[in-house]
Amino acid sequence: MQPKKIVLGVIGADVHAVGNKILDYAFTSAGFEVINLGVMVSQEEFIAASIEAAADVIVVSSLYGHGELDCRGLRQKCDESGLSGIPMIVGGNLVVGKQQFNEVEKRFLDMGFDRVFPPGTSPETAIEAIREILKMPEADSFT
Amino acid sequence: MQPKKIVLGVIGADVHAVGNKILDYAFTSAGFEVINLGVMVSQEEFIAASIEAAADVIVVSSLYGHGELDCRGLRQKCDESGLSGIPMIVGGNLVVGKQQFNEVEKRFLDMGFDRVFPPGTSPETAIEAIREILKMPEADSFT
Amino acid sequence: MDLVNSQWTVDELLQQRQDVLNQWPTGRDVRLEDAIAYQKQLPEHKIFARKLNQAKESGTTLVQPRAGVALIDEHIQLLTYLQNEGEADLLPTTIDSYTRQNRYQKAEEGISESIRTGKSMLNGFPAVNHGIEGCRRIIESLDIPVQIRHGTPDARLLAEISYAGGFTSYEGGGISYNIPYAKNVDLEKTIRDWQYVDRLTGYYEEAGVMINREPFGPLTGTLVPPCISHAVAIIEALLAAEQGVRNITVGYGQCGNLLQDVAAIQTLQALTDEYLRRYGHGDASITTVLHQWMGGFPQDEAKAFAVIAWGSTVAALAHATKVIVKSPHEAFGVPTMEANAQGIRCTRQVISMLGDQSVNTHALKDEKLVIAAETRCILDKCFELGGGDIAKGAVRAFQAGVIDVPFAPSRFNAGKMLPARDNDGAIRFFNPGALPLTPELLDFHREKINERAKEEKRQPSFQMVIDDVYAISKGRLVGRPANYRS
Amino acid sequence: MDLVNSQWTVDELLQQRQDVLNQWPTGRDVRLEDAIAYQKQLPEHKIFARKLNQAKESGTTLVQPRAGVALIDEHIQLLTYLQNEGEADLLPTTIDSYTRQNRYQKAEEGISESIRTGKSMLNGFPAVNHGIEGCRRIIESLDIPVQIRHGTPDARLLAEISYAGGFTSYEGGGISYNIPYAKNVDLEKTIRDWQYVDRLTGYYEEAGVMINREPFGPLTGTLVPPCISHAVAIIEALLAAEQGVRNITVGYGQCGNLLQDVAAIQTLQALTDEYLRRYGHGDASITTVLHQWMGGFPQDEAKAFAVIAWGSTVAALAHATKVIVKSPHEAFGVPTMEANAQGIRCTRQVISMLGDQSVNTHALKDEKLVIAAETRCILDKCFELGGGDIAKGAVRAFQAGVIDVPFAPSRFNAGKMLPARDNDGAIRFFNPGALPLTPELLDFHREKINERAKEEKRQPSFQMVIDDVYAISKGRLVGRPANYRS
Ligand code: B12
Ligand code: B12
Repeated sequence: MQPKKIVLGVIGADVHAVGNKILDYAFTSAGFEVINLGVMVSQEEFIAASIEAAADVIVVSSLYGHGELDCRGLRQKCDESGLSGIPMIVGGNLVVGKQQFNEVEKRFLDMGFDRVFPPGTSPETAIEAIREILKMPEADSFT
Repeated sequence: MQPKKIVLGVIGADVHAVGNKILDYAFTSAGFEVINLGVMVSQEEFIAASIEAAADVIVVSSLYGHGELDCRGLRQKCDESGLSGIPMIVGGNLVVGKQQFNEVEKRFLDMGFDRVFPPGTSPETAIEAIREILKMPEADSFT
Repeated sequence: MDLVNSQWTVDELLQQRQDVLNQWPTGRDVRLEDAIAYQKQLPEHKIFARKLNQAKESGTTLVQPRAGVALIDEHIQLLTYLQNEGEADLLPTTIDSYTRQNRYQKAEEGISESIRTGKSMLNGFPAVNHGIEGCRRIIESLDIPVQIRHGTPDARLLAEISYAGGFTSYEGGGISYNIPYAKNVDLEKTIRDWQYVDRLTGYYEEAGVMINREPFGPLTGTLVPPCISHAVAIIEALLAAEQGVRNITVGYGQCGNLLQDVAAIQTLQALTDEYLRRYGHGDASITTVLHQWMGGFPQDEAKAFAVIAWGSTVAALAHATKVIVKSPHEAFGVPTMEANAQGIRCTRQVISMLGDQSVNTHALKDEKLVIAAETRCILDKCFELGGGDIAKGAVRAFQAGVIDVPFAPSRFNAGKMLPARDNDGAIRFFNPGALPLTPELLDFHREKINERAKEEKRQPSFQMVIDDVYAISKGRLVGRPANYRS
Repeated sequence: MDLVNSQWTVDELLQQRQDVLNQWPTGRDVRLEDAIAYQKQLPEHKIFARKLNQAKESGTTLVQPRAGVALIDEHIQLLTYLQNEGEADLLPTTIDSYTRQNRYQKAEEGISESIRTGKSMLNGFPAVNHGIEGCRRIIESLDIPVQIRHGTPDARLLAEISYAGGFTSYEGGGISYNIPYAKNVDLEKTIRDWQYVDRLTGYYEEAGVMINREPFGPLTGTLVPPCISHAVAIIEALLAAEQGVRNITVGYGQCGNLLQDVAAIQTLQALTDEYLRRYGHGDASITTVLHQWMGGFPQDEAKAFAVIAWGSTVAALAHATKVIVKSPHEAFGVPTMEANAQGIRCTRQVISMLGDQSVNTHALKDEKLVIAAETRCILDKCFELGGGDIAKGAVRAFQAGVIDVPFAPSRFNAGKMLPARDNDGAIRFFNPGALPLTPELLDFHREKINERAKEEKRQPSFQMVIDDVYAISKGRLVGRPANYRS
């Protein structure tokens, strides 16, 4: 069986690289093929890479607080580029400041993300969610 | 002029001695005559000492949290013992836990205290209050 | 009965016992066989001494709060919260002040008032009034060891009920629960009453039940120099060991200077081991506890966290076996369970961040030599005053001011010695009173205080001591004068 | 223009200037004479360098937060609160991420959105968009010095507006604001752009206006070994001094081990002094800054306070000139002003409690020798690579991996070196990449890592590094494996 493909990146003008490097390592160890765009990734780059790789899921990180401004319109652009329906999940420190997470979640779901994760989500949780979304069979837990 | 007389003590089963020793020193340095009953002072001891010394004011401390239980009835007992109207002030950590001070104050004013002070009140403030209550002229600030 | 430091016979213990158990109705329910059987069926993870000994072996520091409220259900709720949300390793049951004074009738009123007003009107848990069944409910509701913490000069009945109730550790001692906690109670009497507690503990021990005992280290919590609290802790350890106690935790209240505090914890362990060995109790297992800053706290919670973290730092770097935790509400009053848990979690973070580190310096060694030399001066004089008997010696030492606790309320304490900080914040003697120190040690202290006076451009005076009392709550360690460096 | 480390002529500066000022409309308001006149009328207590120099002399540590929001009034309110309720000594104005990328149009949208939604949609203050008048309103509303803190690879326009706006200190540098803050920006270009900033600063200096410059010490904030950040800091100090800067604060991000951190701050001061003296800038006034833990924080606020207090402890014991403060909200997002002020007050309490203490140990001396030796290896190699020119040398050093910043996003960084903690929590090299260390130093690091591996009964591996990245936020310093000691 072909490994599932993840397009991974940190959106916008965001340079937080540590979590990105760790997610890359964790996803790869868990058997995924990771196309890691690194930090400072524009919406266009996410889309081009997903088309090129025929990605199964897009994983967006945003740590620096401008997530809301940066993520708007991504779903529409995907739809317009022939990626309609591609699973998209997002996590990190999405908004400025310590806000009620359920409100933040709602705003990002409304923008068209399939799942939204709060600050400090572990790679294990991310992997679990991706498996669920891609309807993959349960695997041995990530170590 | 005779120095004014303060009867000072820590009420109830309370053994907190540090503040008491410092108040004694500060009141004495400020020119008062201090009759210091120390810690673990019963209502009866306060009254007996105040009568014997013809005190001008009674200064009650309570630090350990049982202040409310310990102070009840002191005003009535004073009235019955011929000390009716003697100024009485109280301070320290009067109740159990961090409570709204204005409610605590109200409860102690209702018990018949003339002034009630919150945790951590400085000796300077205590002295000022006593001068005020005894209508003493402004003095050079305590050093 | 003349006070001597020798083990009571079982008969001597049992003779007194009926009177003790009759002090309050709940005492009559205590049956030793039943109590020992109950203790024996406790699972290992609820036994205080075991957890301490494991921690000592692995070099980790356990975290323990203080906590107690008037009513049983609320108390269980509180401790459960501190265990689960607070991540405490060890739990307390702090006893209220009326019980500490054996005023059980007043405690009973406090219980009724608390039920009536719906808030705890007592500053702790009245264990005697709640009796054996109440205590056992607590032990059974929790998953980690629980200790009785109090400040009770005559704690015999409380011990009987606590042990029968399943508590596996008991704080206090004949000196440390008298001098800071009482005004008029005879020292000979309290030492004797604590021989009872220790003999009772020894009795359980002989029956195969490990109960941990902990002399109260910090005394008045206010500028107590290490040698004073060390002398008291070691005397109480000797007295306890003589009665058959085999698990002892000696304690120390943080003074604020890193090196002095680390040196103090390390010498406390070493000197207690040494004196117990010398007097035939080498088989007792000794652990240490550091109490986070026991003096006045800053009111601001962020600043209180700073003080809490600093105490935790010392505990971690000194590798104390456990640390007793303050809360961000300290300056105001008994903390809410949330505030209490915050104190524990802040401490836990420091302990686990720093647990791998140590300090080891020449200055530390010097400080250890000083503390050890001072403590020996005092202890040896105590033995001398007692004609070789430390129980007698302790009583006479307090009379003579050979042991002298600053700011103590007790009239059996001389109160001549005055401490003040030196330029680095270590506590020294401003006035040594009648402490039996060598001329070299006295010189050392005088120099240290003079150095500070010079730095502050003022004469050493009582105002310095007062400034030191307020310093931490005002955000400093050394109480500098208003015009300092300005 | 070839990159060399030599002072630009005024003409060279002025030539570029028009282009810079034309990057955004607010740039056109900058007049140098007017700006200098404005700076000159500022009262002494608003001048950053003065306050730093005073603190250095008296051995105290100043406390400074980070803070910035989208709109002027809210920003003033925030800083006023941090000054009055937070008891800050120095204030920041943290710039938003769009401005840092010179995306002024996006920042403009962020401003509108913030007005519309009534909450700051930007993670900082967009100073360029607000222009000179906006900046001056800030300076005039406050009573203490204010610094621009950012992370802007090309910060020329921002500097022009900030200086004309009355800010008296400016963070950043050609390396430290590129490698951790950018992905594709050429290092030669950023070093040159920061020569502009430094030359501009020097121009003010010559006109009698003291402006403090601060290379950004912590880099990626994640397991950066002291010698790496020291090398960068000293290079940037040399580059700045060459352009006429006279007040420089070199920085370091806390690593977590007490001795390594104290040693790092002390060697940072000594080595910077030494290199500046050696290259003819002995008259520059050098101060130090410690950044409290810059990596991932624990979410629990009580635990965050512990981390904040630990950073403060290091700053105090090392006697850094200032400390940059985190808040209990760190793991979540930009703090509220209340949370920010709590971080400052917690820090203040530690600083003032411990300011009288120092650590001085053999282990500290050893650690200082190691850091100094490593830093010299790197710096000397940089000079060699540049044929004596440190600007050229720096660029080549990054190409060769002679300076290598862990976890950096920039493609101009080799990313071969991997750090990990040793058994005491000090950061060592797990994989030294191409760092030019002596065989002895390499052995030392290998031994330290092996010691840890042995203790943890596992092989050294990248998992160790990952465990270390998460450690503090999970409550430890060393990232021990799950089965450790269990
Ligand atoms: C040191 C200390 C002790 C020492 C006391 C040693 C001794 N014998 O003196 C020891 C360790 C023995 C101790 C024991 C206990 N303590 Co205690 N202790 C403290 C502590 C840390 C400092 C007190 C102190 O010395 N402060 C310094 C002096 C200078 O300040 P002060 O006492 O506040 O007095 C000043 C002012 O309040 C004011 N003032 C005082 N009286 C008056 C009166 C007037 C009219 C005015 C105007 C001003 C005024 O002037 C004084 C001089 O500046 C406080 C907490 C804190 N404040 O940080 C807790 C505290 C007072 N203790 C407390 C408690 C509960 C106890 C115990 C019951 C044990 C326990 N459960 O932990 C026992 C009580 C024993 C008993 N029977 O009394 C609680 C009280 C709780 C409450 N009110 O809700 C406190 C607040 C701690 C807490 N947050 O839980 N304690
Ligand atoms: C290190 C750090 C930096 C370093 C980054 C170095 C680098 N290039 O990587 C430096 C110092 C350069 C930096 C700069 C800035 N930072 Co910063 N930084 C941090 C810090 C302390 C740690 C981040 C980190 O590395 N964590 C460790 C990694 C392993 O965790 P992580 O990043 O959270 O990623 C994990 C999870 O979130 C999750 N995850 C991530 N993405 C996704 C996606 C999905 C779908 C899922 C399921 C999970 C998931 O998995 C990752 C791996 O475990 C955080 C605060 C914190 N968390 O404690 C602030 C923080 C992220 N930074 C912040 C800010 C504002 C900035 C700056 C704007 C400067 C400033 N104002 O202070 C600049 C931004 C520059 C830019 N253009 O991006 C803010 C963001 C505020 C907000 N959202 O409200 C934070 C939260 C600090 C704060 N409280 O103010 N920062």
